[in-house]
Amino acid sequence: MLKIINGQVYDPKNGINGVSKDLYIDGGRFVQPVQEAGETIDAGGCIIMPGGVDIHSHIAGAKVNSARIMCPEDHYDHFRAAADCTRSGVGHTIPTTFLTGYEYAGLGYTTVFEAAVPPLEARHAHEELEDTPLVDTGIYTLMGNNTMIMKALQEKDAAKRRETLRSLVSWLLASSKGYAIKVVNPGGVESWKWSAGTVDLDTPVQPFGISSRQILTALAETNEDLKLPHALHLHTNHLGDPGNVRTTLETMKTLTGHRVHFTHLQFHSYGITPKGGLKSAAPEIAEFMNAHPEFTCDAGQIVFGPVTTMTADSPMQFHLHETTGNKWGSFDVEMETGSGIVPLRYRPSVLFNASQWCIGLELLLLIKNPWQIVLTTDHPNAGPFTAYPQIIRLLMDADYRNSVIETLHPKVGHYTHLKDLKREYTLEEIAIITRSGPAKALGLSNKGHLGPGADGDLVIYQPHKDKEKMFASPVYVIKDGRIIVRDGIARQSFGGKRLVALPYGLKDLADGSLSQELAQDFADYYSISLRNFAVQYDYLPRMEVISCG
Amino acid sequence: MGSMEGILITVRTSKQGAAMEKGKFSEEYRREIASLTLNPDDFARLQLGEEKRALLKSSAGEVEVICRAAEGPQGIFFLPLGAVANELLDEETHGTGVPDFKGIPVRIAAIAQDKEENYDDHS
Amino acid sequence: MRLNGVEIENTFAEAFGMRGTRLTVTAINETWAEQAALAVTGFATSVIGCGVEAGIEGPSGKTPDGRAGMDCLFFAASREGLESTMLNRIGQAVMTAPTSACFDGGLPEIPADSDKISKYPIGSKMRFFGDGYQASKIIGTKRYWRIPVMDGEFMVQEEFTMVKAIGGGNFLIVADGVEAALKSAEAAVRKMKELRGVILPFPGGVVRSGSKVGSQYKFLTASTNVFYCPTIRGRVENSALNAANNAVMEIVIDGLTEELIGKAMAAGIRAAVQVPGVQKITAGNYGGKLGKYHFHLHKILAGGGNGWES
Amino acid sequence: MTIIHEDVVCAFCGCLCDDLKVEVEDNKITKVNNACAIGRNKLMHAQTDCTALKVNGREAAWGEALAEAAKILVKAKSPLVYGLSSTTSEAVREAVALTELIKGTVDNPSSY
Amino acid sequence: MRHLKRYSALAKGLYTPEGRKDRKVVVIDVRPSPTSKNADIFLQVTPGADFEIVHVLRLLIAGKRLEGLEEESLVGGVAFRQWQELAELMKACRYGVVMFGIGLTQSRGKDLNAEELNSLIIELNAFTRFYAVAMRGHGNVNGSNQVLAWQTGYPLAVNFQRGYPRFNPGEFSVVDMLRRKEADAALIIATDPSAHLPQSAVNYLKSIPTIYLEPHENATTTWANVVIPVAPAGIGAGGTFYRMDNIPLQLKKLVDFAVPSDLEALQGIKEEVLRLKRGEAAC
Amino acid sequence: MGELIHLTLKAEPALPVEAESITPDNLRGKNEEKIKNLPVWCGNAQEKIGDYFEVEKEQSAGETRVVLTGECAQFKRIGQGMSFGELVIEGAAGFHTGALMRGGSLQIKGDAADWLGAHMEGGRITVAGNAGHFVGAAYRGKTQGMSGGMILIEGNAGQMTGSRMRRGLIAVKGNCGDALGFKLLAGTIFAGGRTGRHPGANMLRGTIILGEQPELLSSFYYNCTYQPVFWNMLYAELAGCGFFLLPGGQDASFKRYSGDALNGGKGEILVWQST
Repeated sequence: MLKIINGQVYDPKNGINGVSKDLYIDGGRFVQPVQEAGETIDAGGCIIMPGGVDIHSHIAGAKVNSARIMCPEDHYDHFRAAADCTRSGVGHTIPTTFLTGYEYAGLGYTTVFEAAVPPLEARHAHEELEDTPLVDTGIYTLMGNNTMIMKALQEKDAAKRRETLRSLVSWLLASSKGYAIKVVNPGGVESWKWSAGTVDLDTPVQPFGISSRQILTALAETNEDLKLPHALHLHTNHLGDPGNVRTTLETMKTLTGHRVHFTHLQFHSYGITPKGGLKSAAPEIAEFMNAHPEFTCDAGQIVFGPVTTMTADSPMQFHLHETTGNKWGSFDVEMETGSGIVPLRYRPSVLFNASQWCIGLELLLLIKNPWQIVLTTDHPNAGPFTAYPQIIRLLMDADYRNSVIETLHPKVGHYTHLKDLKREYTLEEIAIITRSGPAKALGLSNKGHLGPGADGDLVIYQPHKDKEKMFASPVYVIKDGRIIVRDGIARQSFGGKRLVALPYGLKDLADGSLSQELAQDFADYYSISLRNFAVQYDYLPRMEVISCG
Repeated sequence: MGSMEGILITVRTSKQGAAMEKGKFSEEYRREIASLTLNPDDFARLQLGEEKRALLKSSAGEVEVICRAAEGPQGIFFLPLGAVANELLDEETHGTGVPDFKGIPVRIAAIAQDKEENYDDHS
Repeated sequence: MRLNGVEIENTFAEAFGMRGTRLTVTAINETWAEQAALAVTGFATSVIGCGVEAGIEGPSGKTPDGRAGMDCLFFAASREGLESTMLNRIGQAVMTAPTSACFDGGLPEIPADSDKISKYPIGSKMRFFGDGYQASKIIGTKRYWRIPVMDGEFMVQEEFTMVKAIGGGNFLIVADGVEAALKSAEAAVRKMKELRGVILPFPGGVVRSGSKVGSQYKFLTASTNVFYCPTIRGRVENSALNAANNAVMEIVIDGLTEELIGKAMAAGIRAAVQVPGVQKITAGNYGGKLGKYHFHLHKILAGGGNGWES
Repeated sequence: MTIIHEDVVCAFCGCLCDDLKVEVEDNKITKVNNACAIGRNKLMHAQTDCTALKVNGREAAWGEALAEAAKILVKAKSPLVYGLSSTTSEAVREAVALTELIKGTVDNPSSY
Repeated sequence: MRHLKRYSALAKGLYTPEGRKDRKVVVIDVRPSPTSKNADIFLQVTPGADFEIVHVLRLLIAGKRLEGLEEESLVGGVAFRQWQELAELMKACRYGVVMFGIGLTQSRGKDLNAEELNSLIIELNAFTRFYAVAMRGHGNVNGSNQVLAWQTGYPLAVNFQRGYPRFNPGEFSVVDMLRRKEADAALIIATDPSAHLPQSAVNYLKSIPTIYLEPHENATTTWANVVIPVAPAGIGAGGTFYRMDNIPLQLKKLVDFAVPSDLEALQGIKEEVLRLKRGEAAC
Repeated sequence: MGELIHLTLKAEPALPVEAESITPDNLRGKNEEKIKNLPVWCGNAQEKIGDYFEVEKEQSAGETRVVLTGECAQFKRIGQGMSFGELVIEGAAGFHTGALMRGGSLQIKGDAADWLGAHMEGGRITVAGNAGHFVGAAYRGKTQGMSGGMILIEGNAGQMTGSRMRRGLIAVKGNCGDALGFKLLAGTIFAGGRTGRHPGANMLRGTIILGEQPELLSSFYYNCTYQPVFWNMLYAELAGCGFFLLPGGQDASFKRYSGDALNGGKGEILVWQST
């Protein structure tokens, strides 16, 4: 029983906006006010928000770990020694698992989703998440270049096709213990494996001649058929290419009416100058988003400094390696997807990077409904998640934002619109884009709010004129009713829950299966036995299954 | 009694692996890790005795091996990695962590008959 | 005052601020070092027509590359002027000379922390001649550029040192005839050339066409110094000459510091007055309106035997 | 009683062939199918040649061994934890935690 | 040993239905082997020339001039012409994989040989898809690398003496630590040092207190100060192993052993260490 | 007014000691007691300088000068990051000595171990004996090693000498191991004696000067034999430091090779021609 009194509460989902309100947590959840005594925190003069929810981050699994191995130089100067209740760790853009947990918790985040996991490597991601303390976690399962999905799409009979996909996607999700369907550059990764160049929405992709548009529409439909809590989580084709706004808008039009989450939209909102350079297309994208409440997105905001880019989008990573000359790692996950890793540095003096930085903020400022956009840096692609407080300050303080624009490449104003935007976020809006909004987009009814029944996760901030300082160092972070951070120091360390979706139509996670034909394909073409494919329950000792339907 | 210089390469053999799993004190394993493979011409040149035993010497140490001929380049000898080969390895890793497991300069000499007898006495 | 019976007029030489720099030009032997030095300092008598005033100081004591070398000084009216002329001259006259290399000669005469000193780029601009094959090399704390040329590599220092220096120190020798005037000037030049840090930019160190500011022609800003031209003495009002004066020679001095110029002038005057037939030593000025630096002849000679020690 | 394990993962080498068939009779491995010679031997001989719990050369009890091990590790200024090439990642996780606790050095055979 | 059949040369794939027939197999080794006998091309090289060979291949792939090499010049004991042919083959293939063993990193050049190979692979990707796979010997040596990487940031040679992970192979790696006598106690798990390490390193180990977790009798169990018998992973204990291509698999317990797993033994030691440390703190 | 600080080793420790606290920067202005109490690490134990060294201090003319007497091969990281003054190790020195050094002078009278002057930025290190591997190199994963300063070694050096160096000078009178100047970015490396395999492999720019002809990779193209002017300067510069390079001095001729062709071919290897 924990009581938090006198705090100024921001709980947008429940319509509470800066009102003084006492909060009660019992058994790890918020409860109605009760009389009985317990530990009391006097949050007088402080601001209270629900625990943060990161809808898109790369923190665990094969590619993150490969990046850690590839880039020891990321770690040397960033370390934390072991303490009484915490393990040691290293890493700036790709911190070790324990450090990842402590740093998220230190910022007041209590829920984080690993955004790209191939089913075959899901066991690895879950193992790492077991070592990522203090945050509830889940994974998105990669399906946009899955050979079995493409094969299923060859079926001409629409009803049969739909049914096959339902069972295949259910099985992939249940096997990988995933939370959502993730699609990365649909068809493009497979195409790259064939050295066949980039794909547009209608490019037929080997070996089955299926197009990106077919994959997308089918998976969006399946997502709804399975009543999954989250939308289709989509990284569209042509990430990072000037002029990709054409593809992004076309994708949006194709998927109009479906629930879709467009991730790291900044990287997909690029116009092109006559000379092939980058210019902002954020206004067009924002306009479309504003007219389509069925869509959500996250920002993928650039942070200046070193980053480690990693994505299942292997062709894009190869391109990045070729343009930067930086080191490159690439992995081919049989039958399912690929991935690539390139460390790099965003510099304010580089026009391209400066424009990217502006475009992300433009999206955040031009998309009117904060429930439709989530604050992310696509960690660690556009920046480390530890930069969230800095971005919050950029959103809340237009003077500060303009002072940073002054330090960018002088021509950035020719290609972007940021300097004309006057909007400043309110605390309520920040609470929406960092917790309530993502929780809603994820369909997590127990997250992102402080109402009775919600998970007992909350953050207490000391108000500060400098919003970066305020959000970087909460006074208290409380998870499941336990004080995990006090004055910036982790006070205890324990494992969070693993959030898994149970697709509609399955009785339990072991219920799914492959059709006989696909099972034969699996036996023929996968290098492991079908029986060894599904992630065993041993890997999710604190699993919370979200039933759909 | 012949002798010659050559290059030693330590290897892992499937026979060694299979024998190892039967126990590292098994005769099969012990014999396998002391078995040196060399080119047939080199083998002939060494004029080995009946037991085909030879002394192999590197800068780090010396060991007795049992020679067998097999197709392969002249002047290069192959010995499974194990307690016998270890005696010939230098610990220097040149800062890499990896000692020179391969390409070790060695001298091999057939073992004289009387020494063989001594060996038998001891065993 | 009088020195060796020669009148030293109580007047002053009026000098101007200039930018000065020193090159050390080296080559495989003295001959080629000298050839390069002659070329790079060629046609550099007056900023008016040449953009720069230059002279060879003499063989370098110790060169950066240990080869034979010559030190040369250059003076120009402005920073930009010096920079562009040096780039041209080193490019056309040093780089082209067989086996040559070109180094910043340094300015040990000036305290290293003086605010009169600054750096200017040479190698970093000349390197492009290497067409992408150039390479730089840092030795000690200095960077050099190595440009491939047909006999090997031309090596040139990245940055050279320039100083706020002085140009236009001078004195005039008034004599009874050309022979005495020239002999006297030669004696002065010999003496002055022993000094480092100063140059006498005119032919053989001597100028016979002294000038004055202005002209009766609008398109000319300077013209012949009519007050010291003996052949028109009768026609010129306020001629500085008397009937016994039949020839005048001028010695112009550029130097790195005021002190060096003063020293050189004193040494020159003392040598000049030893020649029979010299009647008067005077100096050129514009009434003190144009130049910042005034070298009073009496003052610089008052220091006793060495001149500028007061 | 015979139990047949299907799709067993072979732990011998980095190939991790996962299609082995292993028959177990009364807690004894009696038959291995689909494995290579080494894999088969590893399984067939796994239950033989087992070592005994020993402290300084003499057989000892579990608690004594743990106490002695801990004493050695706590006393050491520079303990080395090494190996971990043929055990589970769960065990490796614990080994790293232990190394951190005793402030030692941890390495595996991939360093050589 | 089933690598060729299950994964590489012989395996039938979605795009290689004919298995071996759809593939070109090139073996580079210092002597003939069963694998080389079944290869399309076998290049028998001289030992220790790995770096130079890969460097030459890179030059050929990049289309650069090779100083001093003519068709019949030998590079690593093989005619330059054959390397030219191999380079063409690699560039022209649809999807290539280099599988390399520890022979590469245990020969002269060591890790630089692998770095050079990586460069070759990267450069080949400008023409086609190409990958490299390190052939890992021990069952879960990759898992050991993976766990160390996610917990400490580094895959091997990690030092915690200052309370946080530091990394430096050659300094904190086992052979070097033993050679320079920088360890004063050892805990060895699931590896037989007597079978792997230079004898002098083993001799030093014998001179310091050593704890050994191992299922079977071997040379090390004869001298270790504390020998804790454990159930062999994947037979007497379950858990996760990482395949050489990073695919994790769960191993099941097949039979009961009377002894604990490595995990349990380590937990036991850790508890005991914590108890001792708490005791120390209490004093 | 300067200081002269004597650290006299009491006994060679059995385990290595990390002593990055021993720099002129850190010892300056501290009394003997304070110096003795500065931390060092022996394995996992935090200890003090005074546990290993007698400390004596006197005032002197000139800059801060620290003199260590004794065989310090077991001491790692001495002089790490030092920025001024003089540090003299009368015997051998352990790993990472002078790593990240920014200025001043570090003299080692005995042998130096691996990673001498790694990531050094400025100053000068001299070694009277041999040096280990990775002199002036980059730590794993870092793309740039030494970025300034000078390392002069009278004896031999190990493998990867000057690898990934960005700027500066390393001169080794004796032999060097394999991969000398591997992936050299710029700067100058001199090796008077024999060198191991593939010197200059993957170098981008910079100069490697060798006293003996090595076997070069085929990505190094022979240009000409000549007398580079900069050699004279380098020779004079080092002679000024009391470090004399090849016999024949300034008049030496060199074979010039360009490479590595795989990385643009802007680097050079100069091989001394004795006649």
